[in-house]
Amino acid sequence: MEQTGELAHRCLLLENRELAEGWHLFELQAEGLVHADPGQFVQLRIGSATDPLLRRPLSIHYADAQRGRLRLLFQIAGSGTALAAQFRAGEELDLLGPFGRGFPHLDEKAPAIFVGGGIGMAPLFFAAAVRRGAGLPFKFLLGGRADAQLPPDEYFRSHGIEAQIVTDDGSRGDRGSVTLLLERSLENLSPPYRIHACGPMAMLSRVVELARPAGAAVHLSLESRMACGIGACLGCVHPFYRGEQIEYRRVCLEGPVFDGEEVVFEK
Amino acid sequence: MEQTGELAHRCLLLENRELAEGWHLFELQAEGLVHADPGQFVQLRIGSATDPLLRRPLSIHYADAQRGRLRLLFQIAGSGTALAAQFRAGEELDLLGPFGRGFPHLDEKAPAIFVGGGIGMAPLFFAAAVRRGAGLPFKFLLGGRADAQLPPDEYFRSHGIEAQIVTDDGSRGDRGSVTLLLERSLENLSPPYRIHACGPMAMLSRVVELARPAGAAVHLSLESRMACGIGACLGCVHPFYRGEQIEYRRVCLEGPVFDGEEVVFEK
Amino acid sequence: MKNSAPLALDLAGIKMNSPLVAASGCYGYGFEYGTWVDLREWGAIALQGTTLHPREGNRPPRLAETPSGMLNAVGLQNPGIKHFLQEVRPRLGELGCPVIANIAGESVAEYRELAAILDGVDEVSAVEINISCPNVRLGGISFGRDPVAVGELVSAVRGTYRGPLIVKLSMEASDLVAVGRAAESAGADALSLINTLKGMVIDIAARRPFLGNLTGGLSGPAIRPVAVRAVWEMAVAVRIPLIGMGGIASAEDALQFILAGASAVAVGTANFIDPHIAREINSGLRRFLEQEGLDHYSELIGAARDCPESR
Amino acid sequence: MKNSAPLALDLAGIKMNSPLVAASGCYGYGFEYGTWVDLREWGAIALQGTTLHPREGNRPPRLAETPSGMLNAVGLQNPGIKHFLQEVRPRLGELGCPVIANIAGESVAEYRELAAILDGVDEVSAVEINISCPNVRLGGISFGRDPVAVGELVSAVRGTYRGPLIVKLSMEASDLVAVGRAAESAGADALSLINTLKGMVIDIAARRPFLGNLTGGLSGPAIRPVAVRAVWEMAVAVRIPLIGMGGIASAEDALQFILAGASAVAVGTANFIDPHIAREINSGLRRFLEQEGLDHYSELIGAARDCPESR
Ligand SMILES: Cc1cc2nc3c(=O)[nH]c(=O)nc-3n(C[C@H](O)[C@H](O)[C@H](O)COP(=O)(O)OP(=O)(O)OC[C@H]3O[C@@H](n4cnc5c(N)ncnc54)[C@H](O)[C@@H]3O)c2cc1C
Ligand SMILES: Cc1cc2nc3c(=O)[nH]c(=O)nc-3n(C[C@H](O)[C@H](O)[C@H](O)COP(=O)(O)OP(=O)(O)OC[C@H]3O[C@@H](n4cnc5c(N)ncnc54)[C@H](O)[C@@H]3O)c2cc1C
Ligand SMILES: Cc1cc2nc3c(=O)[nH]c(=O)nc-3n(C[C@H](O)[C@H](O)[C@H](O)COP(=O)(O)O)c2cc1C
Ligand SMILES: Cc1cc2nc3c(=O)[nH]c(=O)nc-3n(C[C@H](O)[C@H](O)[C@H](O)COP(=O)(O)O)c2cc1C
Ligand code: FES
Ligand code: FES
Repeated sequence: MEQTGELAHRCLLLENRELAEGWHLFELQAEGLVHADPGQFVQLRIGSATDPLLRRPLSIHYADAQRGRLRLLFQIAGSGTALAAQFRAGEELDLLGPFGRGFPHLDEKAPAIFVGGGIGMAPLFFAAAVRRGAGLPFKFLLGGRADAQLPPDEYFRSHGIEAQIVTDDGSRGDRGSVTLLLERSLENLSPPYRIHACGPMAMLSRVVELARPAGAAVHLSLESRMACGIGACLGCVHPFYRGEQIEYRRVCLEGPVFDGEEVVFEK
Repeated sequence: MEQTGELAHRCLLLENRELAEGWHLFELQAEGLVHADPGQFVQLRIGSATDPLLRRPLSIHYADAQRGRLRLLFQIAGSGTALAAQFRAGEELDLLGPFGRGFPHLDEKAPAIFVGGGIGMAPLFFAAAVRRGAGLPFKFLLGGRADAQLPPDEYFRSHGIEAQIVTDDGSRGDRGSVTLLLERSLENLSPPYRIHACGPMAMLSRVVELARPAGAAVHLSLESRMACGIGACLGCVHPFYRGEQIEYRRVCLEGPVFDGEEVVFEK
Repeated sequence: MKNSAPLALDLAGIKMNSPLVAASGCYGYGFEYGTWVDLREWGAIALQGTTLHPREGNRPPRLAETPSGMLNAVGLQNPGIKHFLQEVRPRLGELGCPVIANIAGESVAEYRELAAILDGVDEVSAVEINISCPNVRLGGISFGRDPVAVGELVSAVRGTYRGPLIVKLSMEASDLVAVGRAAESAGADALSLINTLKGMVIDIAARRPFLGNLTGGLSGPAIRPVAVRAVWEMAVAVRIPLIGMGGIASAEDALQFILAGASAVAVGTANFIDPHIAREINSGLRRFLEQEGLDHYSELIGAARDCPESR
Repeated sequence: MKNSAPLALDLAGIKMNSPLVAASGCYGYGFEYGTWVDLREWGAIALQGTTLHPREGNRPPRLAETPSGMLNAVGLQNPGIKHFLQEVRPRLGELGCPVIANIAGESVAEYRELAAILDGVDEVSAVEINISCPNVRLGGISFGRDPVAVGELVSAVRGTYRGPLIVKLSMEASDLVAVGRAAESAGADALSLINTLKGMVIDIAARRPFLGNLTGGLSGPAIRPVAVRAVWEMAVAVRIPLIGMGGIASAEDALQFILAGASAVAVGTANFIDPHIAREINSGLRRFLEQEGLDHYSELIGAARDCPESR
């Protein structure tokens, strides 16, 4: 989408639901944000005082343009998200966005494979829903710690997403990691296809390795500490290969979605 | 009361009612605090983050020892009280106390005159209710800006307090200041009696002046910025006459109620 | 300094519509925010720091949140002055408000060279020399600490740059007021203060400093009381105007600095929380002037010094 | 320093059950909080500052809240050493934990006299000399700034006081590390850091500084990153143990200072928010040791320095 129009949005919180253990789903009235692309994010303000000071970046989890509704899905990771989890329906939230560049090529015919690690599924869900809406083929692979720490199957199904799920303890789906699922999927699939992934760095690194022999394009949504979210503070950079060289790029502006082959993984 | 037992109290907020424009009445379940004396105060924590950092001192407005209930009444004065006004029934509030020394001689037979300026009535209400409960005589004089900026008459009556009220604009009672009411009351009364006052410094100063010719004892509840509330930081001091000398005393520990003759008023 | 508009000023030759400056390093080259907000609310924009050669900056993580503040350790990542002249300069006209170039060198010679290059650049209304960046190790010499060194540096730059010259001070100075006086004597037209305070956060789980650079610069509301005090002390020590900054996030905050003696104020970290902060502060300042029945904000500069105790 | 209990230590001769110290000026004489809380949670209590002669302190207001911090300008209000010996000393035994006397003088001679008096006082386990109070004008001499002056002061006190001698440093120092080294060379047994940062709040409605004393000392979580950095820098520069402080309000905060190199930590402002903070932090520290499978917290002192970048 074009970056025009309003940046600041005050959005009514319609519902705050605990979708899984420690995962909160916000349903917002947010006309100004519903035309965002999958993979873009917003910056949520937590409270009106100066602690916590910075906004928190959250991916757009789902947008219903017709009803002007936006969803955010987040996991309690620290003090900021713990405070956000206490927001109640009827409150107005203060959002900036949409920021960043989302997943590319979502309108392509070639199948898309979405690979999510835990809460990393948040932006992928939106991307999958868009492909589903356009009648384009995709797979949705998701790994989690345990059954209770993932949204119920019904949540995916009600959006026409058939999620293949594995858990560390085998309490839902097979026991194992989502990259095992990916390995299996790739065996049954021949190129061209595209992989879109979001999750912990170790998982993302493995996804890139698995895709390489097949020559599949991989796009990864990265996380980083952010201040401005807009490209101005140079705080959120991550290292990337540029030919032989390594350069820092801003996760907020050049990303958060990047070509997996260019991402530098080692510390 | 003796300062033993618990200092820290987590109290369920049963109700947050806007009793007058910008005045909030908290009804709390607070067994540990209901034996406090009128004039004592608590320190309320606002939020769990570090801004606002300090607690806010609030007088005990009313205690119902039988039902274990405590009331605080406060006016929105700045950012801390504005945030406190947003607390909702069902939340647990974090209080310390009770702190300080309250109004003396509340059990005496001689009539007591309570003189409140605006929100200064908060602790006086409790003192009056105690005398009322003991069947001891008192007058309750209150000045405010306008009708809407004072609790409704009914609020006083339901506690057996017949409040004489004046307002700056005459929208309730006569037009004028509460010290005018006091002047009139003193004309009709002969010593001994005791005056207990709380409100703006200019008003308190006038109360002391008016009482002096009559030789009436005056006790004033002072305000001050506080950090510890417990006597340890020496932050809340106010100057007092000690014979010819002036010395600083801690409002939180030696007060907040002081002999009016000893309070230094000039800047 | 006065002008018909209540917030307009001429700051050492920079014609500003408002005393608000976008603080260096917090506003990129202006374009990043310009996509979204009306930049004409700013009296001037201080661009991110520029060095002679490109710098890749410090390794991430570069940011850490702290109570009412944040640490940054960007390390002056920038494409260098050559790129600046070729790619940034031609677009500066779009911004619609005066531009202050912020420069940092690794030696007096580098500062001089940078200033000499900018002397010919019309798009730049003033040069701010950063003698204080706490996140870069400049071969051991820390210019900002010593009044004599600062005097020499400013003299050198003054010799090559004819426009308004602003010196941005470091709280690391052994004696802040002495450094400010030295800068003034050496020809500075204005002083900016304060830069970030050097700070650190330890990641207790990893048992190591959180930032890639180990230490970072503390900014935001947490440092405001220190910054107001610095402005207060400097205002009696020098005659050149001060640009006060450090934790400003509202008109009330800006007024604290102005009353303490700042002629202009800069906003850094607060942009990250509210990108429309300049508009907010300007209208808050105008409201305050109206309430107080004042024609121009300059009547407030240093007015807190009129209290009896401060004489 | 190690002991069978996981949090016990011998800090330069002070036998402490926990590395937690109640910071001077924030805990009165201990009795104020002692009415309410179990003081044995403290490793030691640093008493409020004592001077030779009684001091009435600064005029109010003495406190101002700032973002995640507070300013205080108490101005060393205290009844003087004579009263201390007569009224306070006999009661110190009640506290149930080691007591550190914090002293401030207006001259080297006054510091010496105070130290000499305390040399005979068994109830006091150590003396902490405050060379750094930002709220008192001591006849122009600011001891805390200059390493040479600090060296002389500490030598003088060392000559009269035989117990553990702690020097509390000021961030106003021209060069903090140099001051710490000077104190060590002159015979200090430990260093306390940091004291408050000098700050100011302007009351914009009154158009004057808010505090009666104009400026005050900034404490609380706002200054924590600055304090952690100061400990980090000092820990490599001296061999004597450090008592780290500045904004500590949780076990995690305390661990930051310990990992940076502090042997003990002090808690000031956080007591005002949570009077049971010592209990909270002690149990948080014990929990952390268990989680990490450590026997004694001293294994963590300075452990953040083991990361590759800091070598
Ligand atoms: C583009 C982007 C999109 C994201 N989308 C989602 C999402 O849809 N759902 C979700 O649950 N999480 C998402 N995150 C992560 C989320 O922003 C962090 O979990 C959150 O900021 C943590 O804040 P906290 O105060 O709870 O934790 P803290 O106590 O601050 O820290 C806990 C952890 O969160 C990380 N973190 C803290 N602050 C930031 C910050 N400003 N930016 C990035 N990481 C930070 C830290 O690395 C730390 O390990 C996204 C992050 C980015 C960059
Ligand atoms: C013993 C005592 C009992 C009190 N009882 C009541 C009461 O029952 N009802 C009521 O409405 N108010 C009461 N107050 C006043 C109340 O504490 C202040 O209005 C409140 O702290 C303001 O906080 P704020 O954040 O809203 O305002 P701020 O924005 O902090 O400041 C607004 C004004 O409040 C004053 N103030 C701010 N912080 C403090 C502080 N820590 N201590 C004292 N004053 C402060 C300032 O002087 C300022 O003028 C009492 C004060 C004291 C000392
Ligand atoms: C991310 C970031 C980067 C900065 N980079 C620079 C810089 O390049 N040059 C400079 O002079 N100051 C730099 N600063 C300091 C700011 O200009 C400002 O002095 C400081 O942040 C205090 O203001 P604030 O609290 O409003 O942010 C930077 C600050 C931040 C937060
Ligand atoms: C109200 C107050 C009074 C203080 N008085 C003293 C003092 O008398 N002597 C001293 O050495 N430090 C004094 N300090 C500084 C503290 O001991 C401590 O160094 C500082 O507050 C930082 O710690 P904190 O952030 O935990 O409060 C005082 C601090 C406060 C808040
Ligand atoms: S968060 Fe500021 S540049 Fe990305
Ligand atoms: S508030 Fe600390 S002594 Fe009164």
